[in-house]
Amino acid sequence: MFDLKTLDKYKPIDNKMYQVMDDEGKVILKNWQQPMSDEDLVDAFKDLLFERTTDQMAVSYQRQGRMFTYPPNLGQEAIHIAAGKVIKNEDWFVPAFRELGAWLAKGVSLREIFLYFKGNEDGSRFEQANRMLPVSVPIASQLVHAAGIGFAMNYLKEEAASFAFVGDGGTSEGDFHEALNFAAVWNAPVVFVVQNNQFAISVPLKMQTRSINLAVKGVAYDVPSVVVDGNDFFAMYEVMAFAREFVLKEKRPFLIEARTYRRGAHTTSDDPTRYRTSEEEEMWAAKDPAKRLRNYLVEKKLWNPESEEELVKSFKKKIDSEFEAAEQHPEYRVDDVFDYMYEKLPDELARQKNMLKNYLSTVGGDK
Amino acid sequence: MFDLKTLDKYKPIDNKMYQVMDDEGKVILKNWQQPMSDEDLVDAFKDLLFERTTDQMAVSYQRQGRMFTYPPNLGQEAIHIAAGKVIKNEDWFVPAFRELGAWLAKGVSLREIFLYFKGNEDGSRFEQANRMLPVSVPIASQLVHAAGIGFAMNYLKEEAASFAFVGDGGTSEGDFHEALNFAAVWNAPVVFVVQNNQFAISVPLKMQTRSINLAVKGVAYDVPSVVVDGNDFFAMYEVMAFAREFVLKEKRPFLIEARTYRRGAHTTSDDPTRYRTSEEEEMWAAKDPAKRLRNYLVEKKLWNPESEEELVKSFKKKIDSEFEAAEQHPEYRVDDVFDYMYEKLPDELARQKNMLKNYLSTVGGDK
Amino acid sequence: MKVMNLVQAITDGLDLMLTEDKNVIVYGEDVGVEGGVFRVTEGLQLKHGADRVFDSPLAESGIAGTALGMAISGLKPVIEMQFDGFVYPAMNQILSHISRFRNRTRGKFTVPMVIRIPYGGGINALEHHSESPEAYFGHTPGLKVVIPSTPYDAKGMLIAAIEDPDPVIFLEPKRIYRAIKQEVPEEKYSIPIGKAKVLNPGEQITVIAYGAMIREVQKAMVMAKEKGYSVELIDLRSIWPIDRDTIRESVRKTGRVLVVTEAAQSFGPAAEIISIVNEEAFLNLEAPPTRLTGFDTVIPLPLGEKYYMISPQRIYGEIERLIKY
Amino acid sequence: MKVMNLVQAITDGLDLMLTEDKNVIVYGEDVGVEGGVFRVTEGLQLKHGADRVFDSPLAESGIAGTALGMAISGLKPVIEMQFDGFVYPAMNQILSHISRFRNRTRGKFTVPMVIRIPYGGGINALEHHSESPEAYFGHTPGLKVVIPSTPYDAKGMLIAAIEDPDPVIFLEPKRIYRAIKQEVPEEKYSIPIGKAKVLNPGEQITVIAYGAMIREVQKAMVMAKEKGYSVELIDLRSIWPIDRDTIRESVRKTGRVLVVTEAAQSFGPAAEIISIVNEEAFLNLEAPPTRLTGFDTVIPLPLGEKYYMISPQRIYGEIERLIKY
Ligand SMILES: Cc1ncc(C[n+]2csc(CCOP(=O)(O)OP(=O)(O)O)c2C)c(N)n1
Ligand SMILES: Cc1ncc(C[n+]2csc(CCOP(=O)(O)OP(=O)(O)O)c2C)c(N)n1
Ligand SMILES: [Mg+2]
Ligand SMILES: [Mg+2]
Repeated sequence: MFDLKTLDKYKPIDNKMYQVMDDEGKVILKNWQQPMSDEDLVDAFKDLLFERTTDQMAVSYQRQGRMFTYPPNLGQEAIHIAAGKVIKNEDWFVPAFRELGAWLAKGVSLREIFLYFKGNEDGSRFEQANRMLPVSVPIASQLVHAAGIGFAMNYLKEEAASFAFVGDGGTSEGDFHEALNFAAVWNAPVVFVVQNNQFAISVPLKMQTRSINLAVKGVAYDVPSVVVDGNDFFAMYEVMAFAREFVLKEKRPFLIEARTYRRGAHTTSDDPTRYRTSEEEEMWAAKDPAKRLRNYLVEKKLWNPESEEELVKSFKKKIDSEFEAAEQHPEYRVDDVFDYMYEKLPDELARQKNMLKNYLSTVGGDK
Repeated sequence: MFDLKTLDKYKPIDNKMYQVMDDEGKVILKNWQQPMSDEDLVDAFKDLLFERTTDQMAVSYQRQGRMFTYPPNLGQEAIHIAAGKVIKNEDWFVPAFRELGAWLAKGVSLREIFLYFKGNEDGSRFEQANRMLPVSVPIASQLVHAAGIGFAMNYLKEEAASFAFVGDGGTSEGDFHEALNFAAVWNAPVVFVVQNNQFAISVPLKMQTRSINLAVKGVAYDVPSVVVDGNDFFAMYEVMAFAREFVLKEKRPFLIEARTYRRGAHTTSDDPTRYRTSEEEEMWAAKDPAKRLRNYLVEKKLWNPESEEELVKSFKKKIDSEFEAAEQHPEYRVDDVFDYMYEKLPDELARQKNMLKNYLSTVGGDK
Repeated sequence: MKVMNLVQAITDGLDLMLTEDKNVIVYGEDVGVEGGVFRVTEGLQLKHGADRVFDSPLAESGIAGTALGMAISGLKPVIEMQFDGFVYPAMNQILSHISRFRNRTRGKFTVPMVIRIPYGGGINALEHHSESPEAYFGHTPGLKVVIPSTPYDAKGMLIAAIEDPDPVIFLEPKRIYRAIKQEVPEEKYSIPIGKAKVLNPGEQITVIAYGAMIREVQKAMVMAKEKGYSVELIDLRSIWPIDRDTIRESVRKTGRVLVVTEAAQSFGPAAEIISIVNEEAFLNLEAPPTRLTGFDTVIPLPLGEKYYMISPQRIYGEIERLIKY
Repeated sequence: MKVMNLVQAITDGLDLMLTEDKNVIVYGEDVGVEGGVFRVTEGLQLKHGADRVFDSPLAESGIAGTALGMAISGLKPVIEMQFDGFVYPAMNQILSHISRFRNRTRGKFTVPMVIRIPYGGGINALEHHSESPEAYFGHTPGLKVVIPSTPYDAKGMLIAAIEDPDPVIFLEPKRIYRAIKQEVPEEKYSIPIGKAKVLNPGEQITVIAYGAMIREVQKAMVMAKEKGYSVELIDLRSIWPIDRDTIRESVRKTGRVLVVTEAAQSFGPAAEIISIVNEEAFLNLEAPPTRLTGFDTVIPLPLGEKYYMISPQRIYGEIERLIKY
């Protein structure tokens, strides 16, 4: 299990990376013990498959023109599932936009996710998800929110951690710096997770920063940190669990660099062949997180790969029905444009809304 | 002399500080050699006295109501004089606002400085100073300019360094982060100097950041860095000289934390007794940079302290006459409000200016 | 009742809300021990504790963004931007998040917070210390933007702002921070956001202003009165929402309108008011709705500021010109 | 002449200036290998080298601020903000420095740089990808702000912007990036900044618009023409400086004016145009100068965008109403 001693052994400044399994799913640590029951583990793998299936379906809905832009998660799922298993109901989740599996674990419904990417704010309501923030489009800007939430949890004497996500590109923004600094100075229990998937759209990490890795940036704020193999479910899970306990006990933030690779496109409007080689893609495909966890499970006789197809099929059915539910969502109304801007609709907005409604009634409801 | 080996010995991550003399001006390094001729050294000390005298006079002009706000430099002069001795005519100087001695070395006239703090933009023209940027009021925002200048120097194949200054408080701003990162990624020859004077107005360093020191923040960008005793002229001079060569030769930035203390008020509108103790002030008075350098010189028989009073008197005369020159500066004209906004006065501004001029002529030139 | 200036009235309002509601939090640069560079938070840390009134690191985006995080977690942060010109690093947080979180989440997360900003020129300050950024905020959907011009209003509007369930930009006209004294009730009261105030009823012309310009207009009105002109003065008080009703009623009566604002002219606050006048009272207009504003220039340093700031005499000149139009 | 769309015309202008002036530098997020998310810089890195056309770290304040550093050192940076909503982190650099460095240093340092920003709604995008921030910039002294609406203008205005000795915000109406094709000269030409263009002379009403709204107005004008109305259409092209002369001349002739902008209404760009109409043509007005604008709301996500965007039919409705007024 990852503990304070391990933390001390894997210093980012020495450019070490915490890893439990090799690329084939074989455990490489001595005296390592599986950190969860076999049952929970199988469960986690199913979640991973579910995320991956959802992702594929989403991409294809988008191709069919039934959804707008969508940012695929392929290759980064171990991070999400690990986070999902660790984050508790009372914890806060401060997403960027590429953490699908973790959202689902936090209670976001598929219907809402689809609705959001179809272009309806109702999909950001996250009705059943406690303390789950909406997608943050302006890169890294959400991180300071997490620092503020951390302050509030201390102030309100609540025992709840915040998990704030950002990409490798996001570490370049000033808000990354301000967030880690505020969180550190304010003793905020925040786990910052950098999903280092090697690219910010087309920009490779080496054009983003010169630092030896991203976790080492914690030194600037006295925020303890570690680099983890983000495609290694066990490594991710252990570090996430450690980090949650650490921030709550020590009352200070923690920074995780989860090293991974975005195997798909940046979004459905992106074409990665413009900026990366198939050799690189293949190299990372060999490290695929699903493959590694599956191998481990099969080796331990916990999983029958032949059952997978059937399972995925049943997932697809469920996903399809959620997508249809999103398509059946009530039509966007004029009121939806105006009514959520303030608690009480100000006169000026009421006036503007009436003007629009009057106009629409003259032309028969449509523009 | 500070060199690559010394750099390796004084690692910010080990919280070491480079220092040549003790608080009494006694050299504490073995085999140390004075880095400049006796003559140049005496010259430097005179410059330091000149800065200090100017500063005192400025504060008293302000008290007399002949100038608006002014930010005193007392206690930080060794940094400025050291920088002034190192920075070459072709180098760029990117100031914050508390580097008086270095400005003077760069060729800024006293008259301009007074004019600026009297409230006239003509005082930011810095007519005789090559590559000297104006005061930057928005904290830390100037640092990114330095990164851009560094890029340009590389692009234009010019052998010129940039020296960019910021305070301890300024390291909290996002622009500090972005500047160091851009400079590092772009191999920009920039020397970033943090004057850590322990306070940002009333806010002590420990409320600003949790990091063990400020130089260590370089790790986040792979920017080499060092903590220097900012009240130790020799240490400052050696590191500044080293840094200039380093950035030009290695084509990458360097970060200096100059540890010092603002002995005076933040500005003339500030009252430091509200937020700090006289014990602390006395502790730092004992480390005063002028005292230390003076002791060294006296010990080496290079300086007769009795001559100082006379010298300072002559400085005061010169400063007074520069101040009077500033007071004699031509009156602010309506055109000065409008004519520098764009290269060619746009019609819209010409219209606004005419309206004002017409109005003023109806009321006899005054408002 | 106690005689207070604007600074004291705001301190009093903060004190009252800190006392009443344990979830109110006050922070920013130098607001703790120092009590703020304008002493608005003086004494509050001592009284309410350093966990509730404190200094933050020097980073405005962080200050604003953390406040959003607190607000959605149940606190009511009241943050200070030290000067008008230093809110700009926080623009992304304000424009992209603070103003939008409610709408984005369909009301699930709300952002009850106040951003206090001392603003405006006329105080012989360095660059970036004399800005009038109200139009930037007024143009940003999801914010409320208010500006008091008297101690009484300052306290009542601050209390309303802190109690508002949505984010409020609270601009404090620093030029008159200590210039006006007034009796201010010691108890709690609040002034509804979005309502202008007719400071002086009149018949011949409507002058619309707010903040520090009110005092300048009032000086001009003394001159106008001497000439026998009847001027109606509206203190807008709220930039957004803007009080169309009061504007309409007044201009329909007077037929003439002068808008006085310190902010730069182009795309500035006065333009909005003039558009509203056109929309609400076009047929009543007897002279072109007119604006007297700052220029499209940087506000000059102190020695040039006299050319930029709008004098009572200039205001008076426009009043007379319009009445005679 | 070559037939080009707006994207191609801008690429062509960049290519031409990169070829002509070695001090022109193009950078931003994904503008290098990728050629920009809208492909505006496609092929430029290959042709001009990665030292001149390249990707920067993901940090807009850094992008804008470093460009200032380059500009005062003798280069001419043309930077890209990937989308309208992502310029906000750069606001401090733009408002506090880029717009002011010349004035602050009394002309010693000048800032010849261009900030390109794809802007506006109607493209079914996520939040923050459909903003119309022109009023923020128009209200900021020291900037020039331009918006082309045709490929021909885009190339000529971009060249003028790059050659301008002062900073220019170059807003690109992304909704019509590929919608309009036009013959564009292959050689160099430039279109003076600050001049509006009468796209269609008319007698009964002046419609003022710019960017993507031009096309919508033109559709409305087809309907108007069918009804026999004579509409004059002005493409403003430059937000600041604004072309008072063209506005004055037109409205004095027609006596009626409709301003159509996509940006939020309050304190928005239309208000400024209406104020100018009041100042320049009050006595000629036969109907209230009217604005048709976005609402004071966040621009809705794609499924709600239809309610926000201004349709030709709505424009036509206002044209008719005003003519009949
Ligand atoms: C402030 C801001 N600038 C630019 C963008 C456009 N953009 C969207 S995603 C992205 C790249 C993000 O890279 P990274 O942080 O590594 O996350 P990843 O997409 O790889 O998960 C960019 C530049 C944005 N959303 N926000
Ligand atoms: C962006 C910004 N925020 C706030 C201020 C107000 N302010 C002026 S100086 C200062 C403190 C600066 O502290 P530090 O960087 O340590 O420099 P020092 O004054 O100690 O030299 C503050 C907060 C400012 N000028 N700019
Ligand atoms: Mg990435
Ligand atoms: Mg300091």
